[in-house]
Amino acid sequence: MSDPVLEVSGVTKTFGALLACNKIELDLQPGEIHAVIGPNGAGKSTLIKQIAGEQKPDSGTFKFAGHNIDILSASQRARAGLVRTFQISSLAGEFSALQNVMLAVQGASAHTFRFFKPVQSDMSLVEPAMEFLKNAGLEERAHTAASELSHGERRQLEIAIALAMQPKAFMLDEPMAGIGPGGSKVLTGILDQLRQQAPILLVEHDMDAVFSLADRISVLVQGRNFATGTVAEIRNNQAVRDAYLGEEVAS
Amino acid sequence: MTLTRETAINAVLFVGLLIAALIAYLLDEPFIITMATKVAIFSIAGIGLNLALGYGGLVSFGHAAFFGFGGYVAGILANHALNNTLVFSWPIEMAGTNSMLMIWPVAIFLSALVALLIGVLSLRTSGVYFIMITLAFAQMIYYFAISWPAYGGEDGLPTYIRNSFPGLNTLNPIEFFLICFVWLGVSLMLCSAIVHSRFGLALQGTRQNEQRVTSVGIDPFRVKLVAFVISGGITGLAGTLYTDLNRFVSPSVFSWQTSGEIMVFVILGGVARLFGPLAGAALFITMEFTLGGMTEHWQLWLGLLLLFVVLYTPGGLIGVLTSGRGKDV
Amino acid sequence: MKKLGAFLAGLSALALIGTAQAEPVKIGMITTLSGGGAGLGIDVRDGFMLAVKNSGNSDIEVVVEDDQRKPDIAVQLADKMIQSEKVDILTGIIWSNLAMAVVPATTAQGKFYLSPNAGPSALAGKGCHKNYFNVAWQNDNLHEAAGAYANDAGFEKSFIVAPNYPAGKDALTGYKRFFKGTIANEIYTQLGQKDYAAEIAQIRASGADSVFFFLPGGMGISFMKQYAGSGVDIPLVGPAFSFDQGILQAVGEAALGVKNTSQWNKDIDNAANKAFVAGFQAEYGRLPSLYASQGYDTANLIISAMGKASVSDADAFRSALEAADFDSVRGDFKFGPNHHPVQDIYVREVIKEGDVFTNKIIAKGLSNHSDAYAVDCSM
Amino acid sequence: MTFTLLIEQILNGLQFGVMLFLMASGLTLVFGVMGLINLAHGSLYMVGAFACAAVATATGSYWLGLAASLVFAALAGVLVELAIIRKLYTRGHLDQVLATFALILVFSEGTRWLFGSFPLYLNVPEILSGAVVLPGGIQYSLFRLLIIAVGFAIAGGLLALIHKTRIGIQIRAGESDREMISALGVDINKLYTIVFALGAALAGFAGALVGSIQSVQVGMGEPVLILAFVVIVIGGIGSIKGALVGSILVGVVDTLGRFLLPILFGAFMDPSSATAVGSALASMLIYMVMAGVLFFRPTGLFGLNA
Repeated sequence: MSDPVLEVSGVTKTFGALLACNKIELDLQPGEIHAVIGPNGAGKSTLIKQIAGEQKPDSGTFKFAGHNIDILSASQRARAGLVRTFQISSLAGEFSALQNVMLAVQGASAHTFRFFKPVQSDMSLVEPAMEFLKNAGLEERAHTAASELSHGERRQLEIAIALAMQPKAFMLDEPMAGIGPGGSKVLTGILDQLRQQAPILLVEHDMDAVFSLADRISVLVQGRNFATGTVAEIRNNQAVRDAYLGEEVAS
Repeated sequence: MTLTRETAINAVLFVGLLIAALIAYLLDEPFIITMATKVAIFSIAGIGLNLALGYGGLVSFGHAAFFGFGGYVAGILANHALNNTLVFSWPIEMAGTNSMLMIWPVAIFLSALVALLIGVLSLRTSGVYFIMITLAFAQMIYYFAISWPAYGGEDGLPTYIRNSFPGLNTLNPIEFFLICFVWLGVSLMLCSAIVHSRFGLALQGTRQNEQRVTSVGIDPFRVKLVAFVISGGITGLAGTLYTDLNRFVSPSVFSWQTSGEIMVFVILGGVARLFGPLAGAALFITMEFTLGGMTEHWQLWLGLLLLFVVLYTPGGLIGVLTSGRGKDV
Repeated sequence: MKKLGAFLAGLSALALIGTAQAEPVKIGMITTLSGGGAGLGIDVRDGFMLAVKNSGNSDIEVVVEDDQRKPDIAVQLADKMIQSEKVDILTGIIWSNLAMAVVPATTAQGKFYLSPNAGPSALAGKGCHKNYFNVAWQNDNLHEAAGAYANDAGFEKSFIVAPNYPAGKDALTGYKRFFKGTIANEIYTQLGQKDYAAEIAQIRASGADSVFFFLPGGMGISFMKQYAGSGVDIPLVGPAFSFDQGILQAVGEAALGVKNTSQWNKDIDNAANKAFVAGFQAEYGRLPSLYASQGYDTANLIISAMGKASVSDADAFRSALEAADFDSVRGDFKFGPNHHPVQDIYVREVIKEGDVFTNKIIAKGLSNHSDAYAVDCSM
Repeated sequence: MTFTLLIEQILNGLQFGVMLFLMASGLTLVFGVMGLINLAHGSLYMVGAFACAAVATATGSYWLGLAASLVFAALAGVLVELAIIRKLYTRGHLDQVLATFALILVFSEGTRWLFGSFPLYLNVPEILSGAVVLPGGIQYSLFRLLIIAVGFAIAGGLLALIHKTRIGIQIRAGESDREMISALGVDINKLYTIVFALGAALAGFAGALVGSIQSVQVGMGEPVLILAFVVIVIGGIGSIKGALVGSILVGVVDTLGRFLLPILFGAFMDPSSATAVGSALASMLIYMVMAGVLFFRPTGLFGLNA
C-alpha cells in the first residue's frame, strides 16, 4: 500500500458516560472509496465530525496528506483539501449557483479578508467558478438562486462546489439521506464524478449501494472499529454478520 | 451597479436629503437643517448596524454601546481641551482636543476596539441569545456611565461648542450638515464596497449557512467578528457626530432605547438594503417631529404607523418602493 | 369691499397693540409631556399658562414642545426654538440632566433661560451664566432644609438614601451639609429602582432614629408604600418631590404624617398664592403641585420684567429679571448673586383633607436660604 | 451585618425572583411555542396593574381588582394576538421586534390617554399589610411572604400543566415539532391564542401584585421586560424550569449584590465612595452573570439548541 491520504489513529471520544468512539483506527488510500457503516449510535457521525474538525477527540490523532492536522480548525482543514460535502441543506439558498461556487473558490484561495474589490469583476473567482459550473452542466443556471434549483441540479451544484475546493480527499456523510428509492443509482453518479479527483470516505446506510460501490469497508459497532476489509472480506466475515449485518447481507 | 428601480430610489433619497437641507438653508430654517443632520447621523449609525444585522445576520441589540462610546470620545476629548487638562498622563501624556480630524480616528478606533471585545465574547452565541448578550454589554456600560462621576454621570457632559474642522464654521448648521452628509456618502460607499467584496460574499454566505462557509474553508467566526468590528466603528463615528450636533453627550446614548431606535431605523427602511437605514431614519425622524408638534399623544400614532408598515409592507420602505419582497433574516 | 374692511380693521388693531406695549415676547417651553415623567411637565406648563392667561397680556406668545425626557431631543428642540421660532426666552425643563444639555447651549446663543424646576450645582457655581435664572431652587436646597429640620426635631442618627446619579449625590451632600448628627448608613440605589425591600431591611437593622430619602417620582411611591408595609416605624424625612400633589394620591395612607421640605405649599398665606390655588383649581379641576407653582412664578417673573424693559435690550431685561419684582406665591422672593433664589424653605406634613391627601406647613426649615455654590460664581 | 438581615435579604431576593418568574414564564412559553419575540409583554404587565388599580378604586375591593388584572390582561392578550401577533409567526424575528416595539408605544400612550399622566393609587389591602414575625425573630412583610408563596404555587402549577396535562403535551409538542401537533389534530391557532392569553394573564397578575407595593404608572413594564428577557436567556429559552431557576438566580443575585457589594467595598474605601462604587457594580451585576452564563453555556442553563 502507498501512503494513506488520511490516517485516523487511536481516536477516542466520550460524552459523559457514553463512549462514542473507542480507539478508532482508520485510513483512506489514494483513489479508493472507503465506506464506514454501522448501526445507529455506532459513532459514525461523531467520527466524521472529529475528522472535519467540528469536535475535538479526547485522545488520538489525525494525519492528512502526511501532516498532523490535530490543531487545525474545521475551516483550515477544509482549506487544506479535506472536503466535507453533501450535508443536509448545505447550500447558501439566496446565493446564485455561481456565487455558491465562487465562495468555494474563494475559500480554497484563502483570500477572504479583502474589502474593496467587487467580486463580480474578480476574474480569479468568476472564471474558475464558471468552469466548474460548466463541467457540472449548470452553465445555464449560473445566475439562478440555489433555492430555486431542482434536486438534481442542487446535487450537481454540490459536486461543482466540492471540486472547486481543490480537494485531496472527500468525506460524504449519508449523501442519500432523504432521496428515497433509486438512491444508489444517483450515488453511483456522484461518486463517479468525485473519485476521479480524490479518494472518498463515505458514511452511508444503504447497504446495497455501499457493497456495490466501495473498495473497502469499515464496520463501527459501539464506537469501535469492528472490522476493516474489502467488500468480499466484510461480506464473508462471520463476526460482522453476527454482530450487525445479519440477514440483510446474506440475502 | 446597474440602473434598477432601487438605484433610482436610492439616488432620490440621497440627493433629496441634500436638497432638503439646501432649501432649508435658503429659506433660513436652520431647524430643518438640524433635522436633516440628525437623519444623516442616524443613517450612518444604521449603516453600521445594517452591516452586522442585515448582511451578517447578527442581530445586535447593543449598538448603543458603540454609538455612545464614539459620543463620549468626542465629549471627553473636547471637554479636556476646553478645560485644558490631560485626558491621562500615563504611559504617555494625552491632551484633549477639539479638532474633528483628531477625534474621528480615535473614536472609530476605540469603538471598533469595544466591538472587538464584545464580539469575541458574544459571537459564541446566536439567535435570541446573541440579541440578549449584546444588550447585556450595552446595559453594563449604561449603568457604568450613569454612576461614574468623572464625566458628569447621568447629568452628562456639555462641550458648549462643536469641535472644529479646518476651513469650516461647524456651528453654522449647514456647514456641519455638509460634514455629516459627506460622511454619510463615505459610509454608503464603504458599505457598498464591503457588501460586494470577497469579504461581503463570505459574510452573506455566513448569514445563510454557517456550516457551508466552514466547509469551503472559511472561518465564520472570524468573518462575523470582523464584520461586527467594522460595524461598531461606523456606528461609533455616528456617535461622535451626534455629540457634535448636540454639543452635549449623556448616558442616554447608551440606553437600550438607543439600540432599539437604530434597529427600528434599519428594519423600517429595509433590512440588508444599502439605503434602508437612510429611508428608515428619514421617515421616523420626520414623523417624530411633525406628529410631536401636532398632538401630545403622538407616540400612539407613531406606534400605529409602525405597525402598519411592518404588517403590510414586508421588506421595509425600500422594499415597498421597489415592490420587492424583503429579505428574511 | 367687506374683505378690505376686515383688512383695514386688522391693520388698525395691529397698530393699536404696537402702541400699547413695548414689544411682544416669544417664549419657548421645552418640557416633558409624554412617557412616565409627563405629570411634572404638564404641571409646569399648566401653572405657566395660567399666569399668562391671568395677566391678560396678549404680547406673550408661548411655544410648547415635548422633550420626551431625552437630553438629545431637548437640545434639538432648543435649537429649533432659537433658530427657527426665534424665541427670546427658553424655559420648562424638568430634569437636571436635560437642563445640563440645554442651558449652556441656550446661553451660548445669547438667549435667556429661566429654570422652573431643575437646579444642578454645576450651573449654580462655576458654570453660572448671566442669562441663566433659576426660579425654583438650587438642587441642594430642599435637602439642606431637611437636614436643618432633622436637627430641630432632635434626630441624632440618620439613615440616608438616594439614587446613584449626580442629583442623588447632591441630595445626600446637601442633607449632610446641615445635619449635625451621625450618619448610620448612606445608600445609593439604582436609578429607576422600584423595589426597596433590601434597603428597608437595612434600615430596620441600622438602629437609626430617622430616615432621609430622596427618591423622586415612582421611586418614592414604591419606597413609601413598601416602608409603610414593612412595619418599620423610624420617622421619614424627605424633600417635597416625593410628596407633591400629583403623586401623593398614588401613595395614599402610607405617606400620612411624613415630614417633607418645600419652598411652597398651598396654604402659604398671601394673596398671590390664594389667587393661584383657587385659579388653578378652577381652570384645571385639580389641586396645584409644587411644579405648577414654579411654572406660575416663572411666568409672572417674565411678565414683571416685560413691564420694565424690552427683551431686545438684553442688559435692561436682565436687570428687570434680577429685580424679581413680582408677587411670588411663595411670599418673599429674591435672587442671589448667582441668579438662584434666596427664599424661605418650609417643613410640611402630609395630611388628609376629606378624601384628598395633601400637605400643611408645620414649621420653617430655613429662612432666606441661598445656596452653597454662589461663592464660586462670577459673572 | 447580622444573620437575620441576610435571611431577610434572601427572602427579598426570592420575592423579586418569583415576580420575575411570572413575567418570564409567559415570555419563554410564547417564544418557545410560537417562536415570537414579544417586546410588548411588559405592556401586558402594565395593563394588569392599571386594571387592578382602576377596578380596586372603583369597587373598593382589592380582590376584584386582582381578578380584573387577570381578565383584562388575558383579554388584551387575546385581542392583540388575534389582530396583530398572529400575522407575525411566519415573519423573521426582526419584524416581530419592530411590530411589538410599536405595540409598546400604542399601549403606553393609549394608557396615558385613558388614565392621565399621574400614577394611580393601588395599595395592599388592610389584612395583608404590615409585618409578621418569622421564626428566628425575623420581621417580614406579610404581603411579600404571600407573593413568594403564590409565586411558587403558580410555578408548581405551570410545571404540572406543562408536564402532566393534555394541553401541556400539546404545548411541548409545539416547541419541538410544529408539524407533529397539526398531525395530532390540534387546532394550532387556538393553541397559540391560549398560550398567549395565559402568558398575558400571568404578566398582568404580576403587574397587579407588584403595582400594589410599587407604583402604578405608564412605562412600568419596560424595565421588568428587560429583566425578564435576561431571565429567560439565562434559563434557556422555552424552558419553564429554566425560567424558574433563572428568575430566582437573578432575583437573589441582584438583591444580595445591592446589599453586599457596598459592604464589601466599604472594607477598603471610605463609606461614601464605597456605596457609590458598590451600587454601580451591583446594577451591572445581573448582566455580568448573564454574559458569564452565556459564555459557558451559549444556550442558557436549560436551553436546547437555539
